[in-house]
Amino acid sequence: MNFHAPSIDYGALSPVLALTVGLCVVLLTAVFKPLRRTAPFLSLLTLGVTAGLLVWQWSDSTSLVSGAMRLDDLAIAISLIAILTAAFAVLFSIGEPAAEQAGSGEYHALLLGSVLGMVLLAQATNLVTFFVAIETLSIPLYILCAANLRRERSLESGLKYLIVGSLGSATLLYGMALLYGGSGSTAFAGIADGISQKGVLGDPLVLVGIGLTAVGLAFKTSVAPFHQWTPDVYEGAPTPITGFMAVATKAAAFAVFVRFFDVALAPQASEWQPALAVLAAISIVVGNIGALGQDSLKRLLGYSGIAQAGYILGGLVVASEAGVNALIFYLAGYAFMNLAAFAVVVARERETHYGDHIAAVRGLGAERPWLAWPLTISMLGLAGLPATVGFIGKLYLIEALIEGDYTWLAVFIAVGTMISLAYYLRVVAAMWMRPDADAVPAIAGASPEADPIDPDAGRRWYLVAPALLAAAATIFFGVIPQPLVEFAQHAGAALF
Amino acid sequence: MSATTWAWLVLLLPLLGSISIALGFRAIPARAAGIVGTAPIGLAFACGVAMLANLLGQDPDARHHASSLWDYASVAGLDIKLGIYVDQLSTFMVLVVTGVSTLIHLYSFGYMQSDEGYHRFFSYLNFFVFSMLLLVLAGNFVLLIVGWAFVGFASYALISFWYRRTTATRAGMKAFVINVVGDIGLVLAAFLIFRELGTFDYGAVFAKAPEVFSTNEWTVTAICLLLLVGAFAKSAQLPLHTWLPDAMEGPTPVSSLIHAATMVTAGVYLIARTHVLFVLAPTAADIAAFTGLATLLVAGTIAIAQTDLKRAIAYSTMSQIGYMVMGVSIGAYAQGLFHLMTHAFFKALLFMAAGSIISAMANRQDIDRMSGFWKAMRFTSVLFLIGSLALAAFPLTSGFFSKDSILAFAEARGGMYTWMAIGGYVGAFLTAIYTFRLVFRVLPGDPCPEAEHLIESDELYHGPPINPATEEEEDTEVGFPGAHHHIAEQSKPMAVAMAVLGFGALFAGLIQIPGVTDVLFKFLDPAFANSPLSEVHPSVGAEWRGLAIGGLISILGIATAWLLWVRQPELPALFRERLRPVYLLCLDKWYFDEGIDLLVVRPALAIGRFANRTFERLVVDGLVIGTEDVVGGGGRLVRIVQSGYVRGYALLLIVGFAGLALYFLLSSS
Amino acid sequence: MEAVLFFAAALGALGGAIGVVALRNPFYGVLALIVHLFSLAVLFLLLESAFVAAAQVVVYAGAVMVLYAFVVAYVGGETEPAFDPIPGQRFLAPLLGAALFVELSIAVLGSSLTALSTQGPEVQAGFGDPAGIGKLLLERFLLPFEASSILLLLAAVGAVVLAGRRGEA
Amino acid sequence: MINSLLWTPLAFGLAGLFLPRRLAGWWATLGAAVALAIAVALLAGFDSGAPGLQDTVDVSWIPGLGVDYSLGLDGLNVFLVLLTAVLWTAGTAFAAFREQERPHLFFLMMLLGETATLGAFVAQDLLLFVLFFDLMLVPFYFLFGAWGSDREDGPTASAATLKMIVYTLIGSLLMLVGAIATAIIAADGGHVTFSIAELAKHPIGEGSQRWIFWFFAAAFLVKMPAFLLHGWMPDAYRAAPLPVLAVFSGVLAKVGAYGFLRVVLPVFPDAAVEFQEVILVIALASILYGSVMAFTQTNVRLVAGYSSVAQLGFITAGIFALSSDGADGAVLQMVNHGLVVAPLFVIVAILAERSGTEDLREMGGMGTRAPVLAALFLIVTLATLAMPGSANFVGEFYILNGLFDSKIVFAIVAISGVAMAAYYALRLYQRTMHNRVASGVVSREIGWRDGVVLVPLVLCILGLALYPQLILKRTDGSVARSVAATVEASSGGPPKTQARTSWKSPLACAGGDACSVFWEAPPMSPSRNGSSQ
Amino acid sequence: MNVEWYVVLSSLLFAVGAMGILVRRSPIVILLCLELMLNAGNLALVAFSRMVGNQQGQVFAIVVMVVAACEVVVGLGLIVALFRRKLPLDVDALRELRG
Repeated sequence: MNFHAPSIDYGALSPVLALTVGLCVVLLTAVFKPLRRTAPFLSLLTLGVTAGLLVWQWSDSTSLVSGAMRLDDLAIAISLIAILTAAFAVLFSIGEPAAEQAGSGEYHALLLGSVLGMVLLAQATNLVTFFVAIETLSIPLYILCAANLRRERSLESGLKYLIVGSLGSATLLYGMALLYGGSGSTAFAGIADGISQKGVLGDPLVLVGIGLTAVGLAFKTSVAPFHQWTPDVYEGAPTPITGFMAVATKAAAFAVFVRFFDVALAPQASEWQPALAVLAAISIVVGNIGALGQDSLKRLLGYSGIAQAGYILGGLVVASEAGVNALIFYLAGYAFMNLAAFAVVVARERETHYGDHIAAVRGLGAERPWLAWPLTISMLGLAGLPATVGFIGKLYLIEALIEGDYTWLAVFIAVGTMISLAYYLRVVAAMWMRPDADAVPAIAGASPEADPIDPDAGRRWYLVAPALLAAAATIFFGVIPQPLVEFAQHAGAALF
Repeated sequence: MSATTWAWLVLLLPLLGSISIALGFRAIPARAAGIVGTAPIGLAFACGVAMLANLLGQDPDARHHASSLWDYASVAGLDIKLGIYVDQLSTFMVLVVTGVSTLIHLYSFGYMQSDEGYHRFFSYLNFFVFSMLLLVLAGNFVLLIVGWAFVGFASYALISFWYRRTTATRAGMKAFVINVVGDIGLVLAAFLIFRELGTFDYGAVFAKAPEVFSTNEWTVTAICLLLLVGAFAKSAQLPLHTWLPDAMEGPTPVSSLIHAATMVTAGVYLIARTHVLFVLAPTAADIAAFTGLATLLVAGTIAIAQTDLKRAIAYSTMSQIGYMVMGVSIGAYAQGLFHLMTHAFFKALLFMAAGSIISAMANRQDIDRMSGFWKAMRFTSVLFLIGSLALAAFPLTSGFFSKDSILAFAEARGGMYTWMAIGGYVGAFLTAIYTFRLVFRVLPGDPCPEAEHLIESDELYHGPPINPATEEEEDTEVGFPGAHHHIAEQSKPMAVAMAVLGFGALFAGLIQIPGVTDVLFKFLDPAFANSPLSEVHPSVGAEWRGLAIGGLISILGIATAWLLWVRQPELPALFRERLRPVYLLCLDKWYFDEGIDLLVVRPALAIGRFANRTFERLVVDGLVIGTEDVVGGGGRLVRIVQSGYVRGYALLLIVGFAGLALYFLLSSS
Repeated sequence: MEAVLFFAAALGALGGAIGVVALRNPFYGVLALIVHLFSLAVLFLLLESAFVAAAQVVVYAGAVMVLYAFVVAYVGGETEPAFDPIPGQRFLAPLLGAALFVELSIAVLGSSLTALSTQGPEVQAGFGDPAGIGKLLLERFLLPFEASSILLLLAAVGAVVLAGRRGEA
Repeated sequence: MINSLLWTPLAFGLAGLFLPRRLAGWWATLGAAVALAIAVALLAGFDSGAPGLQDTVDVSWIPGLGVDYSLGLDGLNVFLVLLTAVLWTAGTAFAAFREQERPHLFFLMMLLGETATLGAFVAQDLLLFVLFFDLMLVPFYFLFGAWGSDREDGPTASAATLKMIVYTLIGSLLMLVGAIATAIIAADGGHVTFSIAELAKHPIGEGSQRWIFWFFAAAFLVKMPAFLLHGWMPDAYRAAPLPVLAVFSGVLAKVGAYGFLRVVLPVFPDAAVEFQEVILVIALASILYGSVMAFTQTNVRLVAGYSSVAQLGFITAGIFALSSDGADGAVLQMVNHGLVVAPLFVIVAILAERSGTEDLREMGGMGTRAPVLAALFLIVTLATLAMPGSANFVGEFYILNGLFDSKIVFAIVAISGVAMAAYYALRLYQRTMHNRVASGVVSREIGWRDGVVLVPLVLCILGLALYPQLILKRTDGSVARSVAATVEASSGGPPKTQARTSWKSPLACAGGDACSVFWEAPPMSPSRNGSSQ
Repeated sequence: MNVEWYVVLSSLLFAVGAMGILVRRSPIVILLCLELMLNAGNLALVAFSRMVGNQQGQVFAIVVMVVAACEVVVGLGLIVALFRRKLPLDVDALRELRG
């Protein structure tokens, strides 16, 4: 029988290939004992190469492997964010007990696998690719969350993530099935045409399909009310992984969210816009009030992540180019701010007995200014105070929202930001100000689960340098945002 | 040099004196400070005279000049310049003020010598003179207000001069706040004037007013009433008078300069100054006149009952100012000012003498303790007597002519003003009684211990320093009265000052004997020529008739006083028994303090307490706490839902799923 | 004939599903699932997709279920207690399930897609047979296909990481 | 020039981090002084005649969002800039004379605060303004929280500060939304610009103005703070370190009032006219409530704090008289109030050192041995109560005169605040300096250190008292331009002038709807029109 | 038989699976229920593929099977790990993380 191999643009595919190769190489190090220690280095190398290839592909947009994927600036931008985050995660993982537990090679291989999933997801233009990619992204994360096998919390978070995550995927799948049925195609473009041509605009089948896919994606981006896994998993997972999830997963998921809704489902925009707007509002409220009074920093960041997801979703809701630009910009800024924070959390939970309890950063300003400043800047940035990228990001989102006639959502963002100050500044206060009355937890050192203490983790270059770098970026792009704005505009232009 | 230049000098000198003493309070030795304080005032008086001479050199109708240094605050149509206005009226006031002040400075030079706050005292005193001159020389309403308020502040500073006496500081506060109320009246008046006439400048205002306003229209009436608020507050007219008696907490020279001779007459000056407006608003003018009448009667009755020497004199001041206010309000401008001048003389003198006596009493002021000073302090007693005679309008003394000139004018206007004249005579009778009550209680009789001590050892009696008002122990360092006291007999400067004033009190009247001499009115009248009332002129005969009645009444009054307090001293007690309510009414000053306390102070404090205890807690904090609670409650809810049961999460996920699906089903066509 | 087969298979699938949900003992649950899977395979056949049906039987019934069986055997399939600690979950679950079913069915039945109420177009021979699917997998869907292989690799690694003995070291 | 003014403080602050601890304070003071010098130079070069902005800088900052980095001086802000520089110099010096823990951070935050505040004053791009407006809070959050004093009977410093930040940001975030909305509505699909001047040229539709106005008003009123929105003030004031409080209360409150003049009146004229009376009611409430609270407080700081509430009430009233004399007065009064409240807090600090307490009831007689301190305090007090002859009086006189012309009833109510001011200001002075010497109080003359800080400020007060025209002359033009829009907007409304005969005294009218006609300005005689040109 | 029969059946299966996740506490059974839901999805895909007459749906279904297998593998791995740590095989017992 006749078989035509599809034409493949290997240049455009090169990042994916590089990542895959790197993944396998790293995996091999697990086999040969002497190479154990090289895994982090090799991973960084892989990520570097991939990033390089992506930059090389910047600003040309090609459809790959007969429409399975499309490498455009949006994909590249998101992939770069994911890779940057992964690189930070690798650094954070040096000396991470979870990595020891799982075996450095496997650990990093899984990490790279997840990155691969993200890179694929960012480019996916086809339901099948979409589904595979999102699973490639998630399944390694399920494992990594549980990687610290000695700690029950780690396992618990893994299992919870797996169960709820698979439920999400199943929902997503069913939604895709309905859309496929409605449009008769699995390609995004095909779906768009199918919907608008077959006269099924506003057809219940299609709409419910949209609803289900929305649920699945909202779940991945931890938008309320599909957010509940977030705080638990964030708290239970090894901190480097939490940082990775908090930023990269969100970025990748939003990438496909945008692509799917603004391309494939564009014809139905008027129906799904209000629904998503409501979701955004809900998660702004839930995330912000949930974060109040949290003592675990990771949990706090988890809730704040929910709120931020709400803000970001706003950029999607308006379904305009400005919206997408704002979304990308915010994601980038969000990456910097969160990474700075997580670097500090990692350092402190390794050098104090308090784990990620807020008490771990008490008096940090005097004790470790080089950690205190990054955390401070990151908190102020997340709170959207001026001179940080967070402020510009909010400004960008609000501008997009108002242009898209979603002023009420803009007001929600403003209100949410006010509430968020209460918990972000609480962290700042803990670092710089006289300890107020919140209780100091019992020292966790005694329990057998406890990971070993590294008394000068706070001075390790691989934690301090990333923290400072991210903080610096937060300030820099807060003062000179134009480069990042252009970056975002390029990425956004790819869709419209 | 032109009149205005002299005027600027008049203004400048006291200011320089005040500042230089203030800055050099460490460098300048005590006596020098006295000199540095007194000299500028004397010079100012000299300049004043020069100013007068300059004016006299001009045609009577061209005797008014304006001059301004720089734009004080003039944008957006407001024309507020740093300008002065010189005419007969202001010149007259300048002369009275600087003249009396010079003497009182002289007096203080001796009187305050042993007080720790010597420098401060002279600095304040000079500042007061400057403010007063600013008030009378100001060329527009804003600057008038400035001078007005400065005077108020100076009076505050001097009342609470012994600032560690709680009584003194409280009295100061009272005076200041009431004066601020007056200021507000003026400010509002100024606003109204500006809105109607578009200027603050005297010249422009008085020129435009007759064109713009129709007689008795509400605006001009309102303006005048507001001006009256200011005038009454300063001049202690009902009901804004309550601060004046308390003001006696200040050192005696202060009482005699500020609270007798000069400041309190500012109201009179104001009415005279703005007579153009009052002519346009007769209603307001009559209200003013009646208030003056009421004040002079009420104050008179109160004065009879008081036992505190200075307070009694203070009430007499009120009532005398009542005469002046009445006078200038009914159009007897020159007459009113005439009385202002004579009153300045004899009342200042009276206070000085009283101060001398009080020193001898070691700061006690209760007349029940006093007697026999005629033997102890002859000089003081004589001048006290002179002052009292003038105050009681004893024939041929200055008060005799000035007071009666007002009443004669009132009679001449006829109508209800006749009744005012009658009221005036009644007041005169009271005046004579309470004045000589003081005389007969203090001077004759056998000496009280303090006086005794003075006679025997020719030394002043030194009791332990106490606050006469509260009888509480004090010490004598800064913030309290000094250790030694001084009396005219022992201090040349005091004696000189009193002698000069005594002369004035006796003979100042002679410049204006009806039908004989006409110095003052001839000078002043052109300034009021534009008032229709300047036509009114009591005939010489009528004036003499009035003088006769006045003299008779005065003598009658003195006789009555003699009967009550010398001849049959038991009678007053009898009256107190029989007419207890009336007596109490007078003793308790007609309950004005209590009334104000009830109507203003208590409500204000109550509101404050409410705002503080209730409103702030419930509403203001409530807003905050309420929001916090709502948000916090939401947070708790979220954390409860975050139960840790993964199946629970799945449940919520599916609920959301179902909800979303439902929405889309509903929105499907 | 086809209808009979459909209903039989449908009943089997449904019965299997309910069995999975209802049976207390995980082991029986696994068996119920196998029934369910086989009935699904039949349905796939009825839908002209032979290859999928085959894969269903081989992959699931063959591989996955065996894995289940092993694990259940390993951890011991004790029956779970009847008592439910989460208040309300018991009631809400069936209600929600019903709600989902109703909503989805409405979506399907209410749809204006005429094709739904047909048997589908006539398809040429070889529709859904291994050749066709394979061709599609290797051409159009090459990338997802490769990706899923990497996914399998990762899953395997994961299984090793999690279940491997290193965990206790 | 203006750039160097803006960034000098921050530059010094950062450089200061690398100096030894004991030098940090002096270095910071130097920085503030340099900024002051530049500000004076700017004022010297300021041409009061020229219309529009001067010393402008205008470069595109985020072209993607239409945000420009544009600064400029005009009559509205030139003196506020000077005020900021003066007060910061004084405050920094005062702090430098005293031992601070963690001095590097402290003075860095001080100077960052100055830069942010200056930025808010000179920004001519709406978004830049909002940015600096929010940025101002950050340094003060640290200064209040980390160097503030905890209270055993109340919230800790950090808690009080958190309250303040959240409270004050409520407004500013809404303002951010409002600002963006304004620009986008104005752009109407075209090129988005945030330039205030541009936005003022063609105001947006009344409907949008209505809600955006309140977003801005919220921000500004909270910042002042105005009545009912002052909930954050008592705790924060009691927590704050006094040198910081001096500049905070002296300058930051003014930014709110300034915002009304710079942004609200020109950009939302119709809304400003429509809500004039609402804002005036709030202003009156602030005056009365602030005064009443001020004379019932026993904590020295709060007396000053609530007095500021009242003062800011006056300023707001002046602005919303919507007449150029009212606004003139408002600007003048902003400077005056800054000049009196800052030394007031410095003095409070000195008194607290001498008495070991901040409770009025436990003070007294402190002037006995300190004539110089007493004199300085007295001058400040008199200025605070707007003694005629002080520039404060001129300010209030203009404000009330403007108000009197437009809304006579409001003016008459507002003026009662003057009397209360006299009471609480004098009360503060007497209770501390006069009366018997309280136990535990040492009456000591101030040293040259405090003198260096206080005397110049007092000299500024006296200087202005002699020649307020200095400010009025330079502000009048810009102020007139700023209120012009509202003036014409309101003249579009119901005619204000009835026939001169047709109406009676507002004093006579009983209130209620019968009065409504008198809320409009009574007529002016033609002679006024003639002369006011 | 019309396609909609199949789809309705699939939705029924989907609902049953979802309900199972909500009511069962043994992680193993929950995994089984996830399988049910995924298979429901598969059935829908295949049915639609039949309906629209292209085979993409079937390919999708096969990929889904792979994915499902992976999830099972990982899930079971987790279960084993839990079992090794002597933790109860009951999802309700795992609630250290909450709030």
